[in-house]
Amino acid sequence: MSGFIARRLLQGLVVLVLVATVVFFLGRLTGNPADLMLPEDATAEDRQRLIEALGLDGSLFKQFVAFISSALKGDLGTSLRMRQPAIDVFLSRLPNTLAIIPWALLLAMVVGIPLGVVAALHRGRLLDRAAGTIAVLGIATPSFWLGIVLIFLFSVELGWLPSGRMGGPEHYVLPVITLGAFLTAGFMRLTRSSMLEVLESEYVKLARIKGLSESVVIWKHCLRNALIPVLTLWGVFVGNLITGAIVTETVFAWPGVGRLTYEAVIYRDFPLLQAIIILKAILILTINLVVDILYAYVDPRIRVN
Amino acid sequence: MRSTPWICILVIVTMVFMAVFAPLLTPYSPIDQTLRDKLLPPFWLEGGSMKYLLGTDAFGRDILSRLLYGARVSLIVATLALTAGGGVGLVIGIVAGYLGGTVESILMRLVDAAFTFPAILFALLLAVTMGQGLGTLVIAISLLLWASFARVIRGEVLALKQRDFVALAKVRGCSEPRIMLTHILPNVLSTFMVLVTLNIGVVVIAEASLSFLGAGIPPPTPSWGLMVSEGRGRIADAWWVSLIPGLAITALVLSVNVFGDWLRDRLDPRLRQL
Amino acid sequence: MTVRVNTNEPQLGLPAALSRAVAPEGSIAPKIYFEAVGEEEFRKKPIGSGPWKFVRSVPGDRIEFEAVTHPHWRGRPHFKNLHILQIPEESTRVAMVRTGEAAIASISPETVLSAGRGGLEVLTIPGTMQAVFQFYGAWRPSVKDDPITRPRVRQALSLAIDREQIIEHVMAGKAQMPRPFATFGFTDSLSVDRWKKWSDDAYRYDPALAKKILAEEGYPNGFVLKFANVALPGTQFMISIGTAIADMWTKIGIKVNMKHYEWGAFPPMQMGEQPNLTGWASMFRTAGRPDVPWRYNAAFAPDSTERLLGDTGDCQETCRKFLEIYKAVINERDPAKRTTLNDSMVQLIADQWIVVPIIEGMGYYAINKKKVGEFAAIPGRHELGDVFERMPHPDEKPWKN
Amino acid sequence: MSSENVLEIRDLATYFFLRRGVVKAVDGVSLSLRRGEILGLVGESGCGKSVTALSIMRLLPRSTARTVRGEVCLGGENILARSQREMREIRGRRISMILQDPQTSLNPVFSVGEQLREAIFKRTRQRKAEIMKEAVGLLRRVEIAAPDQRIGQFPHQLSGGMKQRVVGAISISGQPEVLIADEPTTALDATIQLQYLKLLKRLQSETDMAILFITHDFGVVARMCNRVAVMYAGRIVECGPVAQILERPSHPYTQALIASVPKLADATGKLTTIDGQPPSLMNLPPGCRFAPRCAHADPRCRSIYPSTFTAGVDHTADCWRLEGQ
Repeated sequence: MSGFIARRLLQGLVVLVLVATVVFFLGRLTGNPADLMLPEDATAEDRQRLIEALGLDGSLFKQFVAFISSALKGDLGTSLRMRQPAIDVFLSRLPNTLAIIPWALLLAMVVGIPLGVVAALHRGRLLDRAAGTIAVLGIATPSFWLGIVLIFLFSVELGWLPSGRMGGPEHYVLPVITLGAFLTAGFMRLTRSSMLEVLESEYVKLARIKGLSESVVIWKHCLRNALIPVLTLWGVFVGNLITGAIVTETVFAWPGVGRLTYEAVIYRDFPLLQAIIILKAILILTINLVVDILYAYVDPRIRVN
Repeated sequence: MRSTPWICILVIVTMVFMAVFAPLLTPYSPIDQTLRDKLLPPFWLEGGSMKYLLGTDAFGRDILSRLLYGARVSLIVATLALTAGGGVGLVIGIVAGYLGGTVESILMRLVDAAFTFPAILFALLLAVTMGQGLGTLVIAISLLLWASFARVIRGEVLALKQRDFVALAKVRGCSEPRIMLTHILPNVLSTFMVLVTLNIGVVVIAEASLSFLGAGIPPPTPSWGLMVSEGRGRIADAWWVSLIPGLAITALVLSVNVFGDWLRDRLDPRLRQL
Repeated sequence: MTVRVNTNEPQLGLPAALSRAVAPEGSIAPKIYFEAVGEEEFRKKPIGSGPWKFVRSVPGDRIEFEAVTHPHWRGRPHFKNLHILQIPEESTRVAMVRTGEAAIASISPETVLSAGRGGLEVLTIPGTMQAVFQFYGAWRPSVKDDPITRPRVRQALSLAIDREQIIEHVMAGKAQMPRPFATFGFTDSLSVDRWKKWSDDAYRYDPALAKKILAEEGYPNGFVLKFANVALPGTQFMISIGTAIADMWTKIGIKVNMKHYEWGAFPPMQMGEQPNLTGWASMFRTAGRPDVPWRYNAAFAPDSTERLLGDTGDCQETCRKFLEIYKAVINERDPAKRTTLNDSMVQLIADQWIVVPIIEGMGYYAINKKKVGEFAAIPGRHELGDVFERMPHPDEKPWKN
Repeated sequence: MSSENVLEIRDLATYFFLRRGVVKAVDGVSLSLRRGEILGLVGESGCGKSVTALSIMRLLPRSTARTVRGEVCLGGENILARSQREMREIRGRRISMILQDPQTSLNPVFSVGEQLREAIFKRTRQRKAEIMKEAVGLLRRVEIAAPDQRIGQFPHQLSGGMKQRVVGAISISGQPEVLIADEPTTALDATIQLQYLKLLKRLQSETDMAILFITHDFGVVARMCNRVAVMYAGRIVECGPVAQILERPSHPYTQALIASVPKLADATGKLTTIDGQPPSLMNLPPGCRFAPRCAHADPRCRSIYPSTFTAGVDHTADCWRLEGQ
């Protein structure tokens, strides 16, 4: 088990280097990154100063080494707009994002998975169709549109919930729904399809032969197996969740890293954007690691030996 | 077993038809503006007229025409991205899952890398540096897809590998490529189907989100996502501008999904036994 | 208390600068405090001279201010606390005003309509900006055969634009016919009325004439026009204007090849040889400001960022003429003479059709009447500070200018 | 002597209702399983053996399969009339089953111990410690070495034979009166097969439970069973004591089947096979279902299904050729 985690961690590092490389070369792809790192009103002198400061006059390889080494030192450049170290800006916003993501995941699990199971059990019947339709609506609605419609209905028309910004529990409802909708639908669909497979399996027959009650057969024997493909995909979804936060946080004026990304793009804050990508990579890697461990816990074929 | 979902097939066919024959079907050019006629409601609402069946947007452009051309753009994006992304994912998933060993770990690290490099961000970065456009969009979305395909398919293959028939084939001395092709591939197709259907949604939505973030198909070219995004501020006063393309998206994704499920039932060997 | 500013040569821009028309120069900061805490700290805890005191900033969410307790020459604010919320998505912004989560929000003209229908008061501040289209590097040899290098062709492009339409439909009626580049009703030392008359005629809609000119210039079937559509921060509607004029140009037979840019991507393109902009028409904007030369210098001086007439290496006739007038005007102290010089400078540029105003835009605010009373803002001044200090409580009488 | 019958099946019929039509997988099967005997149920694959078994357990997919007529009497009471809830009480305790494929019949995500525990707990409601003691005991009974270690392991760590033993242990954990073994050894290799058969026989003699032993292999039948029932296309065509049937099978199908078993005796090892295919269960011939492949078939065979005739002591067969013998 510990070996498994260690391996994962190592792989994580490899991935990070990859991401950093991509970012680095993307920065070069657009010409001299100095132009991306200077504010609009910068003078030629400023430009020259920056080029020297970043060693941009050196060879590409030299530049890359410099980039990586400073990144390892935790220096990911300075945000143009906020005039602070990008990493500090990111970290100051991160908690706000981490404050909604788990809720979105939770929503997806407590709604999506049971719904999937129920749908599988009523396969082809009304309940299945209904659940399926809800799921597709969840998939087929652009989150920004969903968010705005939710605001329009529940804040403006009904006046039940606040339209945006971070705050008390009531502030979480709409953003979490908006962010979790897609995930919920995905979980539901996937649970359903893998549940259908499992329901036909021999070991479920054996469980019934033992005379176990249906609830034990389904929620213990079937679900545990049905969750395996769901978990593989969960790792997939986490990435989407992080990027999904870009839209959600922008719509709901949520002061998290998602919105920070949006701002970095709109204001062309390249150093910040560059840092955000690398830091988000780290974030997702960490979450995936957790998922992997969970995965191993659910599926002994990976845990043992 | 469920019956053939004719309605969904009809919807899909219609949309493809719309996309292909848009130039012949549309009453107006999708980008010509008639500012005087801006924000006219669909014909069935008061103020609406037969002149613009589905009303007009903020530039007085005919929504019906934009919808038809939009179908084109959206479907092109979906097709390209799914063929590119999905195909690559399928192959990599099978190869990695079946061969295992170093090949697998290398490929899977690439997959992880793809995940940890949020495709939307990539798209934004590209759009800002290279300028937004169809190419950028397709590249970005494919990058979003292939990894998830590869990962899920691999998961399936890992399970399949344990099955006797694979071992049997090995015993019979089938070559590895042959086994992958004749034994593994058919068995992951159902999963692939589910992924494709699930991801048609993802593509169309990703396209929409990117439009929202200003990195989609550049205006005035109509794409459904862009149309929804452009009309988002008018839900209160001119809901049709964004709701109509929104419904189009939903209808398409819904149909394709139902169709995909049906296909799945058909393709799944286990379900064919009885 | 009076602040005396001594300059060792005429500083034309100074009054404007001190009027905060140009943001940073205008703010008067406490020397001692600044030197004591240093720039870093000052940025965190700024102290200014305005009627609002900075309290704290919550990054990505809001900045909190507090009204000064002493009487302020600009008038003491009616509200004790001012929280400026940062809401990126406009529909959300408007929703928050409707729900009362916010009292007032800056909006774009696209939203003016729905805000009105949503039962919100819409406050407009005239003369805050000019949306223009301009031609980078039209003087460069590399493009000397390009149609857009001919002033008359550029004029034709202007004649093809139905500004009334844009004002009515894109700007929801909340905009005005423009005056010459960077001039407004409130511009200092300029024959304001004369230019009003001039522009009303010059900026008319006359597609027939436009076609005629194109034909005379040798483009009866139009030509391919590369057009960079971009919106400067806070004026997203410029994209819509750009889309609209592109369509109008198509209607006189020009094949418009439009490319969209995020604002961030634009400034770098102005640097160096401007290869990506030379030979292009591009959207641009100028803010409402009381003096002409300062802005003209930024656009036309050979050492400026935009360098629309020529650069230090290659400054041709018009370019040189501009420099002449500019030098003269900044050294001219006699108001009457300065006006004449300014007029000639405006004339020079206007005749070039190198920067063509499309509309004179306004600042727009959606207001929740239950939260804020009626008030008027200073023409041309739409920065938050100028607006907010004038906000009365709903029950109070409107603010008098 | 039906009092002796622990399990009595009368005219059992189970159909699958599909879009393509009705599949009469089991169509009028009557069988009786006596206390303490091993009754073999032989037939080609697809003849309805497993479906019969699952109909008895009532574990067929409810969406497609339905038992349309007949009775399954366990100790005199018809369990087809029981509710699913009551069925759960019956399953595992009074009647249990070993599935074909050990590879898939154990749940991959639970330890052997856990899967045994469930079964035992269901019956005894004991405390964990005792259950585990009993579980180890069961593993010992099915001759698994070092049961204390095995208990904590997961299916993927066990060999096929061992898995099947575990399945066996689970099935007998409830001390059922009737055990249905559905080709329990087909997935195992020869040497293991033998051990497993021995094991089953031993368990049976220890507990004197009745075993319905489903197989396609007459060799195995000969080794295991007291009596044998031959099934063809959804019906029992012949039934009787193993020795007798092996000696003089009276149904042409049985004869063909026996002929196709490789005799260890004859060195030439020439195998006779049955030509033709079994009929489609969707449209069965009106008369004898074997008629199309039968050498002796006459018009009557093709038109009317033969009634059951006595072919000897406790030995019956459905074939017109026995009429009036």
